Amino acid sequence: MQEFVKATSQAGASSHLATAGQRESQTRVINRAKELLADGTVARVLGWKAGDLPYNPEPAYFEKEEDFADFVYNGFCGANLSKYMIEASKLEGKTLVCLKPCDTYSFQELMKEHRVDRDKAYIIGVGCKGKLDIEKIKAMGIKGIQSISGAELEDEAETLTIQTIYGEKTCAYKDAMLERCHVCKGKDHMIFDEIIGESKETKDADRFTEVEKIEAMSPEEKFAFFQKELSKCIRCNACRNVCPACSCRKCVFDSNKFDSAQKANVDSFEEKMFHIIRAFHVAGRCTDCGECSRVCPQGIPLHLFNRKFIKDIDELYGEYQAGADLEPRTPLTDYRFEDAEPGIVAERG
Amino acid sequence: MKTEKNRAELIKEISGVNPLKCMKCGKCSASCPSYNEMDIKPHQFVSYVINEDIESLVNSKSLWKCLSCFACVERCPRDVKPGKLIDAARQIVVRERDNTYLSPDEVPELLDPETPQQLLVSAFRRYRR
Amino acid sequence: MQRIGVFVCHCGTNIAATVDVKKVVEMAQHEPGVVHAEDYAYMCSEAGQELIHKAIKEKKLTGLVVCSCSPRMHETTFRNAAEKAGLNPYMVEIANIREHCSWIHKDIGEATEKAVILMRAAIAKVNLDAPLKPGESKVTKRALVIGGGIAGIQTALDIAEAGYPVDIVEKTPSIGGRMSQLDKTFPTLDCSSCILTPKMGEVNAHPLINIYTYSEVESVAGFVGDFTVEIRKKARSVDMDKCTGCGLCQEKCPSKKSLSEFNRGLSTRSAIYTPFAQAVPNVPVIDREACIKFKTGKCGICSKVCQAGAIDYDQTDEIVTEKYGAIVVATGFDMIKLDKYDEYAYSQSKDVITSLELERIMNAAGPTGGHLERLSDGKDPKEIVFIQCVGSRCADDRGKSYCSKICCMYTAKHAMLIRDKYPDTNVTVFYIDVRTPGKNFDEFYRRAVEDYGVNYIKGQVGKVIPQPNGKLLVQGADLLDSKQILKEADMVVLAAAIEPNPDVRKIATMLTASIDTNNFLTEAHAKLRPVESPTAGIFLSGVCQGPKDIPETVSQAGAAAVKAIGLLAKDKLLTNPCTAHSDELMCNGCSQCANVCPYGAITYEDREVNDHGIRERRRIAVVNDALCQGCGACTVTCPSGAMDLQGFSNRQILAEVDAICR
Amino acid sequence: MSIEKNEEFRPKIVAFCCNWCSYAGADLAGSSRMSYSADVKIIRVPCSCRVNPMFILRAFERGADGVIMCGCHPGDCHYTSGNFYARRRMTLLFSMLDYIGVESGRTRVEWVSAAEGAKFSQTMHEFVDKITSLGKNVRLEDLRCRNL
Repeated sequence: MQEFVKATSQAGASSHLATAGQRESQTRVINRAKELLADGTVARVLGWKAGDLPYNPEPAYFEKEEDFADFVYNGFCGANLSKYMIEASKLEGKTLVCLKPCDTYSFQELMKEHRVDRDKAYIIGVGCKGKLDIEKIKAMGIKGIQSISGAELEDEAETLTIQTIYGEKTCAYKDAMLERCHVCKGKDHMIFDEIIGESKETKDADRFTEVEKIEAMSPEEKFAFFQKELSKCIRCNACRNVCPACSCRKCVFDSNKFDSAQKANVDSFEEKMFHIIRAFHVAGRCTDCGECSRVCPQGIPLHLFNRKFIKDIDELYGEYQAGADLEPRTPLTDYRFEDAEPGIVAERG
Repeated sequence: MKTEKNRAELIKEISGVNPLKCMKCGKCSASCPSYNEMDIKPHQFVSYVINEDIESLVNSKSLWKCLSCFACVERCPRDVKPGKLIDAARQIVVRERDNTYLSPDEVPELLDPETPQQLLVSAFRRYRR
Repeated sequence: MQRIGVFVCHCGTNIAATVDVKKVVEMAQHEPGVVHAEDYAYMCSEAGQELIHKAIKEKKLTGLVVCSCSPRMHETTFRNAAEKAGLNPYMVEIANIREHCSWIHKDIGEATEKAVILMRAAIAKVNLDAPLKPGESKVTKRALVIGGGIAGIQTALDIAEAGYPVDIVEKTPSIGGRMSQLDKTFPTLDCSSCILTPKMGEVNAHPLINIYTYSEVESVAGFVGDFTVEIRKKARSVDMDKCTGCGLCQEKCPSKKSLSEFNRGLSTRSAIYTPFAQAVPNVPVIDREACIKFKTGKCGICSKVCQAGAIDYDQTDEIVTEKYGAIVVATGFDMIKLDKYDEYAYSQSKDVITSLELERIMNAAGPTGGHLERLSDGKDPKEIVFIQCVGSRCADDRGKSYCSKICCMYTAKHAMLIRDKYPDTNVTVFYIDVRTPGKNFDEFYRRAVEDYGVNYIKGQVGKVIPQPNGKLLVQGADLLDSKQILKEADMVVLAAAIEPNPDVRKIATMLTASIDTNNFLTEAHAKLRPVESPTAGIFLSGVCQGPKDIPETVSQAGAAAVKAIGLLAKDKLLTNPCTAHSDELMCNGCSQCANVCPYGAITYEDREVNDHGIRERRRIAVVNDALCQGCGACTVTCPSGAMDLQGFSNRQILAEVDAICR
Repeated sequence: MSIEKNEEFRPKIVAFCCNWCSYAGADLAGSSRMSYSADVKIIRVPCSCRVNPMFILRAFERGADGVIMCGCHPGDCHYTSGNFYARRRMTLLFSMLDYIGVESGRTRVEWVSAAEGAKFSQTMHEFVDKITSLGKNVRLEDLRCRNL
C-alpha cells in the first residue's frame, strides 16, 4: 500500500487529475464493495490484493471491512477472475466479482457452459486501460525494482516511472503492456451489474500477425520454432490451471479414461501432445484472454496455438468470438453443409 | 497452343460456365430476340462448346448477331447462360487476333464524350471484330 | 485379466491361401490374455461354432477374437454362438482378415504379418471389452399422424385397421388435403372427390381414429415408443359437439369477402366457413380476422341463427397432451410461389394460372362451376398453352433443383380433359422432357397426343407477354424444328414446382427428424428404408419425403403404417447397448455434448454426487439409452472424456491404435 | 517389388473407417479383389465423428507415418450429421499439425461410400505413395526434445 501512496504522489502535474480519477476509481470499487457487503447483497468480494512485490497482486476474497486494506486494482491486475467464479458459485450467497472487459467474455462462456451461476454473481465491470507485463519491463533491463508509479494512473498515463536499487528508470506504458492488450477485443463489458471506472481500447496491432508469420514459414522452420518453444515446457500445468476454458472437473490427462494418466504415457504421449490437445479442447471456446501466455513461467507463447484455431475458425466458418454471446453452439458443435473439406489445409500449402 | 480443346476450356474459363449443366430446355432460344438471324441457335452454342467445335462457333453469324441483351442469361434455369458463352467466344476471336486491334491509348481520342457509356460498351461488344 | 480365445478361420482357401493361418494361431499364443487359439476351415459353420462353444466351456473363456471375414458378415453369427455358450455377446471381436487382408494381398508373408497385426488389435480391444446388455423401453400403443391429406388418411386407416388407436392432427379446418382440391385423377380420370370422400367418411367414423382438425403440433418430447406430444387445438369458435352442420350460419354471415383458401383465392367465402361442402368434420370455423363480431364487437348474426347454440365466441386455444408410440409425418406439399418468374406474367395477367388453379376451375364445385373460362373476362379460351417445369429442375434460387414428378401426367390429364369437353379449343404443351414412368402412364400421355390431338412442343417458353387485346403472346422455341414460335394464347397454365409444406421444418425440428435443403424429410436409407426417418419411431408418408403422385402416396402411406404397426405390436423395445455414457464424477455439465447429439438423447440433471468424499450437487449429462444410436459425436466433444461410448470406448480405440503401431 | 520396398521403408498407416459407409467400402474393395498396400490397417468406428483427435495424435506418437480417416459422404451420414462435425474437427486438427510443421500430406480425410470399393483402394494407393515419399514421421515424435 505504501508504494501506492508514494507512486501517486510522484505522478506528474499533467496527470494529476487523472491520478485522482483513477485513485478514486479504486476507492469507488472498495466503497461500493463494502456497501454491498454491509447490506447483505453479497457475501464476499473477489478482487486482487497486493502481493509481496509492487507488481504481483494476486486474486483474493475479501469478506470483512478490514480485508480491504490490501485491495488493489492497478495495471498489474491482469488475472482473469472469471474462473474463480466456478468455485464461488458453489458457496452460500452472492459473490461480488471484479471483471475487466476481456474477462467478461470468459464469464459469459462459462455461463454458456453452466459452470458459473449468474445468480450467484454480482459483477462490477472495472475499467481497464491495458494491463502490464513485468517480464517486458524486466526485459528492458530494468532490474531491482522497488516501486512502480504510473501503473495505476491508467487514464492518461503514458509513462511508467520505476524506482530501482540502481535509481529511477522510465518506460512507456505501452511498451510494457501485455501482448494481449495490443490486440484488445474492445472496451465494452459483455455482462455486468454495474460499471466502475472507464476503459480504453488499447488495440494497436493485428492479433493474427504472429500466426501469419508462422504460417508463412517452411515446414522445417515451423517445426524448429515449435520444437524450441515446446521444449521449454516444464509441464507445470500453470496454463491449464489459469485457463477459464480448461475448467474440467478432471482433466483428461489426469483421468484413466484415455490411458493418458498412466506413467508410461505421461512420459511420452502427454509430454509431446499436451499443448496441441489442450488447444484443441478449448478451440471454439477460448476467448483469447491470453492468461496462458501470461502465466507461463517459461515464457512459451501459448496463445499462438489458440489463436491459430481462432484464425482458422474465422476464415473457414465465419467470424466468431467466444463469450461474445450466450448462443449455445460453438464452431465445433455446429456445421454447414458447404463447410470446407479438410483437404483445404494441404491446398493452402 | 491453339487446339479446339484448349479453346473450349478457355471459353469455359472466361465465361465461368459449366455447359454440362445444360438440360436442353431451350428457354434461351425461346427468349432470344435475334433467334431468326442466327445460324447457330443459342441453345446449340452449349453443345458446340461441349463438343469442342469452337472453329464453327467463331465463324458463325450468330457470334455477331447476339445483342448481348442477356435475356438467356437472366432466364436460364440451369445456370448455363449461353449469352456468356457467346461473349467468351467473341473474346477468343479478339485474343487470337494478337496486336491488330487498337491500343487503349488510341481509344479516348476517337470517342465523343457525350456518348452514353452503356452504348459504348454494347457497341464494343458487338463491333469489335 | 480376460481369458481370451482366438479362432482363425480358413474360409476354405479364401483366407488360408494367402494368410498362413497356423502362423497366426502361433502368434496369438504370445498375446496377453490369450489362453486358447485354434484354426478351422469354416468358423461360421455349425462345426466351427461348436469348436467355439467347446472352448468357451472348457477354457472358461471370457472373450473371443474371431479372425475371419468382415464383421458386417458374421459378427452376429459369432455373437449368437458366444451367447449360446453363456458368454456375453459383446465380448466378441472380429479381426477382418479376409476382405481387409487375404483378398487384397498376394504375398503370403505380407498378408500373414498384417493378419497378425489385425488380430492383435482385436485382442487389445477385447481385453477392454465389458459385458453389455441391451436396455428395454416400453411402447405406448397409440400412433400420431401429422397431416390429414390422402397420405395421412390412408396411414391412419391402415394403423387403425390393425387395431391400434390413431390420432390425426390437421392444420386446416377439414381433412382431405390437396387431393380434395383436385378434379380428376390420372391415369384413369376418376373423379377425385368420388374416391376420396368415402375414405374421409371412413376415417371420421372409425372408432379407433380421433381427428384433431384446425390443430397443430405444439411440442414433442420423448423417444421411440414413448413420445409425449402437445397438440394445440385452435379456437374454432364453434362447439364441435353441438353443431349439426346445417350451414345456415355461413349463409347468413354478412362478411363474405375473404378469399377462399380451398379455391386458391379464386373465389370468396364467409367469415364463418367450412372449406368445402364435403368437409370432415362438417363443422365451420370462424375466421377471427374477417369476422365482424371479433373486429368490431357488433354482429353476432351466426349466433342468433344457430338453432343448436353451437357458436362460442369465447372459445380459446386448447392444449391437449397425449402419449404416442409412433409418429407418422404426412404434411404434404404446396405449389411454389411464382413471384420470381416475371417472364411468365403470372402476377400481371389473370389468365396466366397455375395447374392447381386450373384444377379448381375445371371442378364442378369450383369458382366457375366447372366451366372453363378466362378469369379476366369470362370468355371461353380457344387457345391454351401449358408450360412445363416452371421452377422445377432449376439450378438457381428461383426454383427447385428436383423434378416435381407429377406435372407431366397432370398436364396430359388437363389437356385431354379440355380437348374432350371443348373440342374446338387448341391445346399446346411446351415441354422439356415428358416423363411418364408408371403403370399406364405413357399410354395415357400418348392418348393425349394421338386421340386428343394435343400439340406437344419440345422447348421451354421464354416469355409470356400480355397483349392490349387481352391475349397472351407466348414466345417459345421448337428445338426439334429449329424455329422460334410466337403464339397468341387465351390462357396460359403453369406447371409450378411443388414444395414440401413449409411448416414441415418446424415439425422436423420438434421431432429431431432430419430434413434436407429442399425441406424434404430424409429417409433412413434411400433404398432399403424409404418410409422411416433416421430418428427411431418417426415414419414418413407422402410428399413430405419426396414428390409423389396419388397411387405412390397411398402405397407409401400403407408402408409407413406397416412400419408403425410393427413398432406398436411390440410390448418392449430392446435398445442398442453400444450407447454413450457419461461419468458423473468427471462430467462438467457444460452442454457441449447435447449440442452435437443428432437424436436429442442427452439431457442434464442436477444430481447429488460423492466425489471422493466431497458431496455436492452437480449438473450431469444423462444419456437416454432408448434414443442414443451410438454415433459417438458427444464423446469427442467432451473435453474431459467423461462421455464415453460402450463397445467403442476411448481406451479400446487407443489400444487398437497402439497394437497397430507397435 | 514388395521385398525391395521392405528393405527400404514400410510406412505405418492407420485408417479410421466408419462402420456404415467406408468400412463397407473397404469390404467391397476386398470382395472385388482391388488390392492396396498391406501397410494400411483399418480401425472400425461407428461414425467418423467418433474419431477423437487424440486417437490420431496417439497414432503419430506411437510411430504411425500417416493417418487417414474415411466416412460417409457429407449429407449421407448414417447418424445424419456426424461427419459434418468430424469434418470441422479434422480440418482444424490438420491445420494445427501443418502449423507446427508436420507435413500436411500425412493426414487425410476421404469420404467413401459403401459402393466405392474402387475409390477406397485408389485412395489407399495414393495415400501410401504419398507417405512413402514423405518418409518416416519423425517430427511428432521429436516435438518435445528435452535436451535442446
